[in-house]
Amino acid sequence: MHASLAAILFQGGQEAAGAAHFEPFLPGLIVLLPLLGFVLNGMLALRHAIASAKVVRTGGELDLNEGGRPSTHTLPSLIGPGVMLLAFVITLVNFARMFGAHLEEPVVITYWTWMSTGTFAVDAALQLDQLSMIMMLIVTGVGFLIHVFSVGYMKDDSGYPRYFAYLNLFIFFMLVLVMGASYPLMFVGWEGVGLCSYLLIGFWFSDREKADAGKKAFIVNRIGDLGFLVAMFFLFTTFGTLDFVPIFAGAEGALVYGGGLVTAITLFFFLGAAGKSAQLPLYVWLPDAMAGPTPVSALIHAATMVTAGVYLVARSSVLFALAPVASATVAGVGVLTALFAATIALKQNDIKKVLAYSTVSQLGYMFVGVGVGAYSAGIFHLMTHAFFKALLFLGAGAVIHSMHVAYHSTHSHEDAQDMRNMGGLKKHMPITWATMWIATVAIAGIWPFAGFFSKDEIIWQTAAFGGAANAPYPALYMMFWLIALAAALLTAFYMTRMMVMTFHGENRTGAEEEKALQEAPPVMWAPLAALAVLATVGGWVNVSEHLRETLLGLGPLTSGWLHEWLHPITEQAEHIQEVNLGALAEASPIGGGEVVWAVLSGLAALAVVAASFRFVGAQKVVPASEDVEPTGFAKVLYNKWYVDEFYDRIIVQPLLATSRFCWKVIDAGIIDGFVNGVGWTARGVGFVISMFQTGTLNTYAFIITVGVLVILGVSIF
Amino acid sequence: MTTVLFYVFAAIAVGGAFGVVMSRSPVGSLLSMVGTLFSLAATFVLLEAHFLAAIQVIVYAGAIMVLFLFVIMLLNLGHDYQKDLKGGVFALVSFGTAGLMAGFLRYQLRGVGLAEGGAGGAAIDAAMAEHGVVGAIAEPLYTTYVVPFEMTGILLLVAIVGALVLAKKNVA
Amino acid sequence: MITDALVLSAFLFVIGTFGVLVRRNAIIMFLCIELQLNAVNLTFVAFSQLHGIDGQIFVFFVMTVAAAEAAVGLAIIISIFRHYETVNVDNFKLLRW
Amino acid sequence: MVTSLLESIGYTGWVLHALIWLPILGVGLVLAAEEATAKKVAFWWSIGVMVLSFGLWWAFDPTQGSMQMETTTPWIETWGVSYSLGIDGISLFMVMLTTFTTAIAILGSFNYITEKQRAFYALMLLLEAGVVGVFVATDLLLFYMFFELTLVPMYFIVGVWGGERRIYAAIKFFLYTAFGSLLMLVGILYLFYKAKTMLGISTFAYSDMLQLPLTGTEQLVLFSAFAVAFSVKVPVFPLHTWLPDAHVEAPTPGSVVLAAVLLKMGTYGFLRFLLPLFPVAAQHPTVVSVMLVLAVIGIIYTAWVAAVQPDAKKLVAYTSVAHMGFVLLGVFALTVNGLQGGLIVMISHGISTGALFLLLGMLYERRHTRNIDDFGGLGRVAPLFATAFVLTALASIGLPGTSGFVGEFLALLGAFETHPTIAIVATFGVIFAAYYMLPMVQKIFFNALDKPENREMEDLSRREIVILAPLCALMIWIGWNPTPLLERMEPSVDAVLERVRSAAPPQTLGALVEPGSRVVIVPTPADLDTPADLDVPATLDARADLQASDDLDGGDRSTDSE
Repeated sequence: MHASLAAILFQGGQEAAGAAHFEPFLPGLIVLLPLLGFVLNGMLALRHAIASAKVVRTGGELDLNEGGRPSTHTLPSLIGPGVMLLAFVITLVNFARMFGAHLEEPVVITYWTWMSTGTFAVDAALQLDQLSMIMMLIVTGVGFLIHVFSVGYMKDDSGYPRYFAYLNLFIFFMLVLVMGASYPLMFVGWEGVGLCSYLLIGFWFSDREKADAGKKAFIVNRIGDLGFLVAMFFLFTTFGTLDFVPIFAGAEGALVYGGGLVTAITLFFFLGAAGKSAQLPLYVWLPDAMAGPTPVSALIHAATMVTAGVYLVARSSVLFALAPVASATVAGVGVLTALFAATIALKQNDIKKVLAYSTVSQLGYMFVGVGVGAYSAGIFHLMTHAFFKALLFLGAGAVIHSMHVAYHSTHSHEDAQDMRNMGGLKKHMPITWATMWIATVAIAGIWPFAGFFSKDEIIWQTAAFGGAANAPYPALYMMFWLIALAAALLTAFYMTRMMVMTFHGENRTGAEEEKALQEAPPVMWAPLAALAVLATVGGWVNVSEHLRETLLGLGPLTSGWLHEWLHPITEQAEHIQEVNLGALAEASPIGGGEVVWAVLSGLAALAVVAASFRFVGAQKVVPASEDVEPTGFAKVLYNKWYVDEFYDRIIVQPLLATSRFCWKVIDAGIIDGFVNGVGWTARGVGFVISMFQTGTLNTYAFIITVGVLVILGVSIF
Repeated sequence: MTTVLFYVFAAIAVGGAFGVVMSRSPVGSLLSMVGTLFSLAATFVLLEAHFLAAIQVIVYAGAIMVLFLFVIMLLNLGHDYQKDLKGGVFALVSFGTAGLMAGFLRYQLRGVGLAEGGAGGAAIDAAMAEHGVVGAIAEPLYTTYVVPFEMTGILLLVAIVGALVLAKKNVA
Repeated sequence: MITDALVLSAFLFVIGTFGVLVRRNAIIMFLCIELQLNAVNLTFVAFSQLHGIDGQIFVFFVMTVAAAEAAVGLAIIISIFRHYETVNVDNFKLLRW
Repeated sequence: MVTSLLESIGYTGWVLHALIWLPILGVGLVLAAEEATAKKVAFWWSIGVMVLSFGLWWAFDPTQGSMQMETTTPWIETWGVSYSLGIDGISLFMVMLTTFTTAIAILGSFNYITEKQRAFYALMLLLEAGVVGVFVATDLLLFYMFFELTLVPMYFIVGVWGGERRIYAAIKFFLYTAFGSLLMLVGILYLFYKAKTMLGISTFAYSDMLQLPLTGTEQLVLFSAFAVAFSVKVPVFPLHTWLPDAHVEAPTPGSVVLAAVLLKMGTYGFLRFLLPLFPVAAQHPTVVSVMLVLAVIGIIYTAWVAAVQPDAKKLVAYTSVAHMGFVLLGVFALTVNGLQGGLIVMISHGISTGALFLLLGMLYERRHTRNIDDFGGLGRVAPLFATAFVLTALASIGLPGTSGFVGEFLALLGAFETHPTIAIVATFGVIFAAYYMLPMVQKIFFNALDKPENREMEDLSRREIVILAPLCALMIWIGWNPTPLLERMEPSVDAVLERVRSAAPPQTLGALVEPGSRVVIVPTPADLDTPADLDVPATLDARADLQASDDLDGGDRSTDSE
């Protein structure tokens, strides 16, 4: 059952029923192309690494600029983005076809049997349906843009080919994750992207902290993977299979609404999701992950990988719909994370750290969405977030790039990522400035940008869900709703703060350096522009009727398309909810319908942006070198609530202590002590007995006689 | 008559035996050994093993004991008496052991009144009547026990060779 | 009288044993062994009164063996003496640990 | 094509004999060869044996669960000892793994072994013969003989070519193992007399032993006797302390063979003898729970211990114990998935850990230290080395897409079917795997290249690439397409389980799912007392799902029932 290349290329493999009239177009190639890119770039990377190793061994460093770029640093610029473009195009073709065909059942294309024992079998199969299609579009599309950006951002880095190799490998695994037709295959992608994130966070592995950050990310993710695995085990013992289609088909039959089993399954899945998507309490790795190159942060730690958890929940919507407790947990954790991360973001000075915590916060929103059964809303926010957060990160990348150049020109060792060293960049890099403002208003949730519609829908759904006819815990959901609203305002504030500190006010880079500041090259700002457009119009594809009836709907421009598109995926879950919860509320717990609250939150966000623009602009910001440690509550936020220190005390150190105890005391002490003890005893006894051998004949004679006597005695008595 | 004689010789034998063990000089114990041998020969006669009695005197007393005597003389052992007898505790313990063994043997023989002139005695008488004193032994020795007999010959030969090898000064 | 002979041989044997135990002089230990052999011979002879001539035959063999043994043994003693200038067995401690 | 070729040379008739005797012949050749050329002779000879053994892949009939290519020659008639060989889906891959690893290890020792070369390579080949014998012997005494035979060459390999404390390590290794196997010998003899009295024939044949009607108590006693022997070899938790010492002191090829094959003899023994011969004991709730708990302890505890080892080789040695814990877990899950998973873990561990030891050996040849802190930043001077090492490490911690994942996943899955709680605890091993492996990788290959002696380090030589390439390829191939292996194992595994189950009192069965059927179980009483489970598919096995429901709410009833 090997996958012959032809089978993969020309969409061979047998095809499941339900392919109504949707003809997948080379789906295998979408996955294979990034892999191909990885292989090619990987070879180049090794070639370069070997070449530079020769130089390093002699104590020097390989200089790329002498005698023209080596091919290892020119080819990746073609291969990396090239394969992505191809994959994106093929995805588009498939999308177009699926768009035409009204696909009800997912199309499963099987290539070969991956594992098969007597009782368990899973195929290497891809599943094409509306959900995976959206994800594929995001991954390949945004991925492509970020690849392009990277060409400009990384071109002077000595690890250039290795970088693209990792990036392609990541895309490959990410596609496996979203296209896999079964949980195990999804898990392959799940851990694969974790691996790539590990490799890319530690991309500059010579730096101890960066390597540590990568390690931390991997291990924390593994904690989540534990949940994923256990959930799979439960599913298998329940359904005897791990393929999506049969599980979801049989779910309502085999599982009971609110039953213990389904709750266990979904909670374990959520543990996995929390690990991958950086939710409380496993979010700690994501801020550290900013050690990686900025485009990586944009692609992996904002747009795609970290949203895998949301995808997992949406994919398993049927199961989660059956488990109200688990769903409540998801929503609760999500909303808490949203607030928690937002508070930390208020006081960060590293531009990437701000964005990182903002990402954590936004992921929280997505989980709220899928937690309250608004799966399409969650995916919707995932999509818009991919647009504007990628844009923000790339913009930050552009800023850092030019800051770096500036400091490099004067050999200064100031921190190129610290916003306290920026300020007034607006006039130096206008395009970046403009595009990032678009992203900012989008994420702040200001009409009519993408974030407004997506975030507003989630918040509204929370209220509506809480108010449903027989919702489990109305009060709880009302609280969620209020927190979500509050966190939204915080978002507006810290994002504005970031923009002001970076682009407005006086420049704090330094007189000399300031001359060197300049706009990013086209290869870098082109993606920014593209993403800016998406961040603007991206939200128009999913506007609820209520809004569309009003002016907010922009009349013909917007539509509820995404919701209908995902309907085949979510309908089962929605049906389950309708049966068990009844209709959703029309008005929020404290009155007012969707439109009202949309307007209110939109205005509030606007107000906060305006206010904080004034407020922060008025603040006197001093360069990092002269700045002082904040005090009081600000200090707590500045130090991220001391969570890392807490974990170190409570988990890491005790674990290490236990390990040493096990080694030194139990292993070397008790067990080996016993083993060696046996040896020593044997020796001792032998020594004592050897005493009897005096060497004097008479003693022997005596002993013999005694022996004779004994025998005699025995024979007599 | 025989009984009396037996007890007399038995007494001599035991006395000699004590002499062997106790006498301080090797020569002394050797001589008392010879005495024991003679008296044993006598008891053999009383137990109508005349040929053996003769052999006992000739071979044992005559040959082997003389060999011992030669060795003692050759090695000129006359003087280191004092440390010859093991003293103190060991001697006591050994005595105890020996006594215990005696007790055991005595216990073995408790109440055995063995019939005089049993089947064996009759057979021996018959054999002597038929073949004469020596023939009585020679007949089975050269028929039934011929193989062991020859082997003893070989044994003796080996013994001689061995003794020579061991005893001769090794000319390096 | 047979019983008495057996008792006598038992006595002689025990005395021989005692001698082997308490004497240090190799030659005299040897003698004591001969004594034990003779005790055994006496037993054989006595039993031959019950079971026929074979007992005496065995005595014959025992004597031969005794002779051979004496020859070899004494030779050994001589060579030992050459080496140690003594026949006191307490000095032969090569077997000690 | 290959099949017909093999048939034309009557392959199946003689291959098993050849696999045992060719290496022994090779011993002679190596001893006859020049000191300088000995290694080449040994290498090419072992390659030949390897190629020969790979024919099994085609010659083996995947549809058949029982012994294949069986041959029997009376050896000591009076005791009924026979020289009888056979192979089935369980031993097939062990044999191939053995020949493969031996060849690799011999090639890997070219630079490491500098003195007494002839003796060394002779011992390696002798070891190969012994291990292959263990895996193909179908006569208990013959098996025991080979089992002990492997001890001798290993003892000398460690004791002569080892590190500073080699004598201590060698003796420890020898005594530990001998102690265990003597108990097994007693058990074997008891079986022999049992056979003599009950079947009236004096025999040591495995097939005859299967006929023995043993009482429960007898089975328990014999089980423990055998179990100790195999547990030492595996090694199972409290009996494992010989392994780190042996590994650390052994020369690289020694460690490779030790990890890749010798440990497998233990788990193989569990599969081949303990389960089929003493089925009742093997699934006695207490026995099962004890073995599973020991397995879990092995997984977690050794992972912890490994994590704090300063000596890289010792670290990897401890990880072996953890991996074998997964095997044990799978075996005593007594489910198809568990057993097959266990087998895959055995293979994958053989490949990945063998590769790790080879890599560490290459490091040692270059830097003459195994202390993790002496390295750092090697990724910059030895990129190929780093790539190979990272890939191997990932395979070893079971990253999906590598061989490690398939095995651990199936083993855990199988264990979960019968003992959910234990399986969940064992799953933590996945986390701790990352906890011990990644820091080592980082400290050796990442971080700053601050030590001058590291700066001069050479990258992989061509020979070393030749050694590592096939291993890496296998890791990935098995990771993506284990089915060819699984389908060859399955019939034999089913046969074992069938035997275990047929001897089982029903209440101890647990949620064993019938092979080949997708069983749907509806756990949790909450579900059971609702109409929802009326439409459970007909394949539902009532016993199974009751069992599972017990398992689900708190602890496995299957282990504390009775």
